[in-house]
Amino acid sequence: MELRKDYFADVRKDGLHEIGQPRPRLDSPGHVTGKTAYFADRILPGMLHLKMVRSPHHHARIRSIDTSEAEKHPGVVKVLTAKDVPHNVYTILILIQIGPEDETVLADGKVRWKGEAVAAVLAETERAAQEAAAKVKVDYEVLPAVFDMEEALKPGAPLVNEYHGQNYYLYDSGECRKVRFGDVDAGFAEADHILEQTYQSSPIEHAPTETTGCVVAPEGNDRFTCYTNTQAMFFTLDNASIILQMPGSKLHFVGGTVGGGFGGKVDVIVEPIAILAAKLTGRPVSFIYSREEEMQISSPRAAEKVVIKDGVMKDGRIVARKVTGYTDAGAYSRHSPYGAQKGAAHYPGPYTIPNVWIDTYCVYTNRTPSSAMRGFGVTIGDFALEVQMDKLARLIGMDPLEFRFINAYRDGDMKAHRQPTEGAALIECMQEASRAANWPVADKYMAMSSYRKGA
Amino acid sequence: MSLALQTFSTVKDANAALQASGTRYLGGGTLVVRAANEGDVSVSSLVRVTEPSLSAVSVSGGKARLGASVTMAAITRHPELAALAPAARAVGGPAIRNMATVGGNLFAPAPYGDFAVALLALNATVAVEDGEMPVETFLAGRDTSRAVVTAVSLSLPEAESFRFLKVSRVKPKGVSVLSIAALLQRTADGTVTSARIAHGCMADRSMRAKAAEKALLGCKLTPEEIAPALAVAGEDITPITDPIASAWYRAEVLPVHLGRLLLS
Amino acid sequence: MAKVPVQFTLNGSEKAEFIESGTTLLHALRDKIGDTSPKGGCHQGTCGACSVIIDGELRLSCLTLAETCDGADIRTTAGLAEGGVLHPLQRAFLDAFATQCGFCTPGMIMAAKALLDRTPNPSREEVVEALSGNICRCTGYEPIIQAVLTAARADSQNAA
Amino acid sequence: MAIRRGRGVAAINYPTGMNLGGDPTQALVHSTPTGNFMVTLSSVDLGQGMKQIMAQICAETIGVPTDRVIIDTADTDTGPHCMGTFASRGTHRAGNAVIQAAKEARQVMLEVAAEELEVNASDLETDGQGNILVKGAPQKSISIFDVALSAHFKRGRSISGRGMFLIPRSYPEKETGAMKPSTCYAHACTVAEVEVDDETGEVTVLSVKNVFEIGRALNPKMVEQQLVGGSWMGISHALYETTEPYYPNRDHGGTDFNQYLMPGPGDLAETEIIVLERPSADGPFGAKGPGEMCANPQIPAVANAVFDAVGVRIDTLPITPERILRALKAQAAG
Repeated sequence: MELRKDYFADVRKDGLHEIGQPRPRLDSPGHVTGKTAYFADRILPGMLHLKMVRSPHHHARIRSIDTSEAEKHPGVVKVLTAKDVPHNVYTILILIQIGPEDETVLADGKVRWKGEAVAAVLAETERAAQEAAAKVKVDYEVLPAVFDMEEALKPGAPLVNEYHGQNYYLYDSGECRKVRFGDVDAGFAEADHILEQTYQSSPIEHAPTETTGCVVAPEGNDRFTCYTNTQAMFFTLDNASIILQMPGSKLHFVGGTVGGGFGGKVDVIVEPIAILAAKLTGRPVSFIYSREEEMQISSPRAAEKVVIKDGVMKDGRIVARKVTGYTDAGAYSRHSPYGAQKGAAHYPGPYTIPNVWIDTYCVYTNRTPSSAMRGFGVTIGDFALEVQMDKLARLIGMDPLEFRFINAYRDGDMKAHRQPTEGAALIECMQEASRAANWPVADKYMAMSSYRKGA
Repeated sequence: MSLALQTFSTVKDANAALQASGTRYLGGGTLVVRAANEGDVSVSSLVRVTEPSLSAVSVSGGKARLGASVTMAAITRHPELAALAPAARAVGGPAIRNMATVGGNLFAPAPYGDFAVALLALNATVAVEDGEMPVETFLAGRDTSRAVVTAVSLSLPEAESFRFLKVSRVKPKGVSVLSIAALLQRTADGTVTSARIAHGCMADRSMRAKAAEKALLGCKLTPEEIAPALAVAGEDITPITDPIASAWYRAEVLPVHLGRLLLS
Repeated sequence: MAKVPVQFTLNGSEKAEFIESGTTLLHALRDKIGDTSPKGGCHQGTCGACSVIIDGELRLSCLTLAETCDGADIRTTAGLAEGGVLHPLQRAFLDAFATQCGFCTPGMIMAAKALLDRTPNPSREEVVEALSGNICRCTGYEPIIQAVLTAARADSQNAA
Repeated sequence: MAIRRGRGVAAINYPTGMNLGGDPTQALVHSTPTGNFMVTLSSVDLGQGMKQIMAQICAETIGVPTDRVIIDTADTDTGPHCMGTFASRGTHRAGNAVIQAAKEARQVMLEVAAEELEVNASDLETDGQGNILVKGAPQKSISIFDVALSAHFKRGRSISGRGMFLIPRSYPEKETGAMKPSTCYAHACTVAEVEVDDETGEVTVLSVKNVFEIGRALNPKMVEQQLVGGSWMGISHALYETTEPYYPNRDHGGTDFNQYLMPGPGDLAETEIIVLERPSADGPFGAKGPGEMCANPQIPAVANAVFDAVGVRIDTLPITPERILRALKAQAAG
């Protein structure tokens, strides 16, 4: 790595004692000796193992659940279903007033995606829990399912989630989050060229080497200690408190040492049910996702579809940009309404464009609920924007890097969401990339600066 | 019921125990222990055999006998099995190769089973307690096979007559997009006089490319002369579709990779 | 459930346990013996976090039944430092900033040790091959490869 | 057969912290009797090195070496609230909270030292080695060790501080979308060079040259770790990763690391990392959040490089050999 201190030298301060120093990591000695304690290294005497019975169907009504055979299975201590969960219908962003509650801890009357949790089996060994899980009898009436966002938004599509009432998240601004800046139609009318393109992605997995999980111990004083790899301690504790209808003072969460997160461990999925199980059995409980669960059950990054329509002048200026973004939330909200909204705030990218129109939708389908992942709301948008930039440059016969300089935002430029740009550094990054990659651009671009006098 | 391991000193006793329902043979563990870990509760009992012959390698007169418990790593390290080393090295990473066995690979479903692709091209023989059969016959019937495989025997190829290729997305250890093994006898001027070619991932288990084998006879290994063989390389294939690649992709690139292997 | 006795040497000390038949070595080490340095990242044999060295060979403890290790010599990352002094591989991982979340690290170090035990001066390709069964999601592998190459060089200098 | 080479560029920015703010983090700092400093948090270290960075931030602010700082996180019985580790917020939000708490503790420490040295607290400075000196008269000094002992056992002062950092929540205006999503943005530009096999669609990423502007590299080696790993993940995202390879069809989702594809140690691109620092106005020592954005620019850069190499656009992620081969066949068919 090369630290280029010559850029922004006027605003950088050196001479600090600890900041800017390559100090060794205080946690690494534990890592290399195998002594670092992750949640699953808390192996407690008498610990029960929790295995989920999961829906084999994408969308189905549950006519009945029969747990009697499973409960009789040797080694089984308890089988939990929806009726055991005090506040079974929840949504995690309710803590920041983003509703409605739309997801069940354990399915109640219906499943909306293949893999949804239906019943939780608690047994002395993992093997006994697996065997008993196979004996839980669920009578399903399979319902039509929808997997494609465009299909889901069509009239007459199967309704994925009754708590929403339609297959998209209803923002205060309506069916999508909107940004309106300038006059996009006038911009298109004025443009020398118009290019409309569609970009898509499929879901991807965080794939941390440590799977999601927790170990819960009843403490005997009516409190429960939850050793967890959540990325958000109180967010998880407070949601667990709501789901369990248990004062937060009864809950003690211990974590902070996580085997990789990447956004995959901010959903409150394993902790509430494991605490409930510990409460109802009086025993320590371990609920750790299998690798298969981590890959296919834990929330992925959402699939997205992004339609970009640009108006560009022959001289390289983008004069209008219209973006319609679709985020495939799967069957439940989790963090997706937030992510789609973050996309609206991010477009039209780090470029100054006078006329902008943005709509971002959060769409429900019968898929694994998606949620946060590294770059949430932005990563796929950046893929779409930057491929579009390449296409626009080639369309007008301009070097792709020079084309970006022409449109790059600088200090003081007004963004589409009506905040003036501060602290811009895109131009300097491109100048350095030009040098490092031996990709020359005209001198006038190398002489540019993100600074503007008076800004 | 929990999982239980039974250890026997003879194949005969193990075969008897394997008749019980829910019982599976434990080789290197890479298939069956994984299945148990993943919640396959149909397996309740594992059987293993400690008979030393199962782990023995013998080479004489150009023939090799590989005990069924011989690992991929043992093959890669054996000085007289150099011809088989590329195929053995194609299996898993180092830890898996220290565990995965010759016998187990015969049961590995596509996209696994790269070593079996080599064995098929080499026309190996599979031994069980009461007899031997060609690997092709064994593979066809493996789903109902309940007898312990004891060994695999084969004629070791001349180095220049045997070629093996595994194509994977992830390097150096990814699982197969496809694998190809080819045993070609050629005259001094390079004309192919016999050809045995096996594919992996072109069905649920490794299979012969009989049309391509036939089309290669009498050819020299030039782009022009192998073209007819490449054109029929995909005959009778039903490639698997999995997260690595679709059947369409596998079928499309099979002749490309076969061509590269033949011209290499 | 039937319990069976199993005895082996773990990092040089004798261990004897009664375990349930069919228990993996990973569970035996972690749950019974208390060596939690091998990690359960997949229990499928696809991540390498549980790698240990058994009788000199790198193996996956998640796919190895403990009963099959009777009499074996088992080595884990927990036993690598001697007398509080880090093994050259551990030192190199620290110095190269080759750990982030650390979950893959014990398995990586075992895979690297298995390589260096047989090939004290490996090429980069040999290091890449040796680590190929171990997944790291944080580092992009390069710092780990560099750490192993550095450890090999340090070791050969010490030997010289 | 032809191996065709191409290169592509992408430039991006990325917001630091939760979109629209409203995401608080607290920190508490106190001294032990011998002048070691305990930082109490509920923030989570995912492996990115949050604990180490908070230690360095506290050490710099108090004026002690980093090894005099202890991090106690994340225990909800002791640590005050943190919204969580996500949205590139850890360093920025928790770092600011730690600075605030450490400043308050430092002020008490200087007041006690002033009493011991019989000077004004405003005339004191720290040397970063564990000593407090009188400005302009460095021979007149006291160790932080002695100051802490004095505070505890003589003067009855708690050398401690509280920190809370909150960007007030912004609510988007319904019709125009006027809002304040973030207070500081990191930047990046990546040039990727690839080879594409035009008979199989296989892509090899030869090199990526990444320039990242991250405000301030608080620990350059740790920044490098994260940027190198992120660059790898970006390439992985571009070419390999999917839980649903045939999306929107739900079949054939991978369930293990053999089926869920990521570049192996034999697939690594030559990776160059260049860091620029334009300190942000509200970042701890100017730092922005580099954790997420470092994995973004490689994706479009690789996509553009593939086009440059073989002239087909793959606008659907991941850019698999199959998608490229299908596009090449369509191109050949005219």
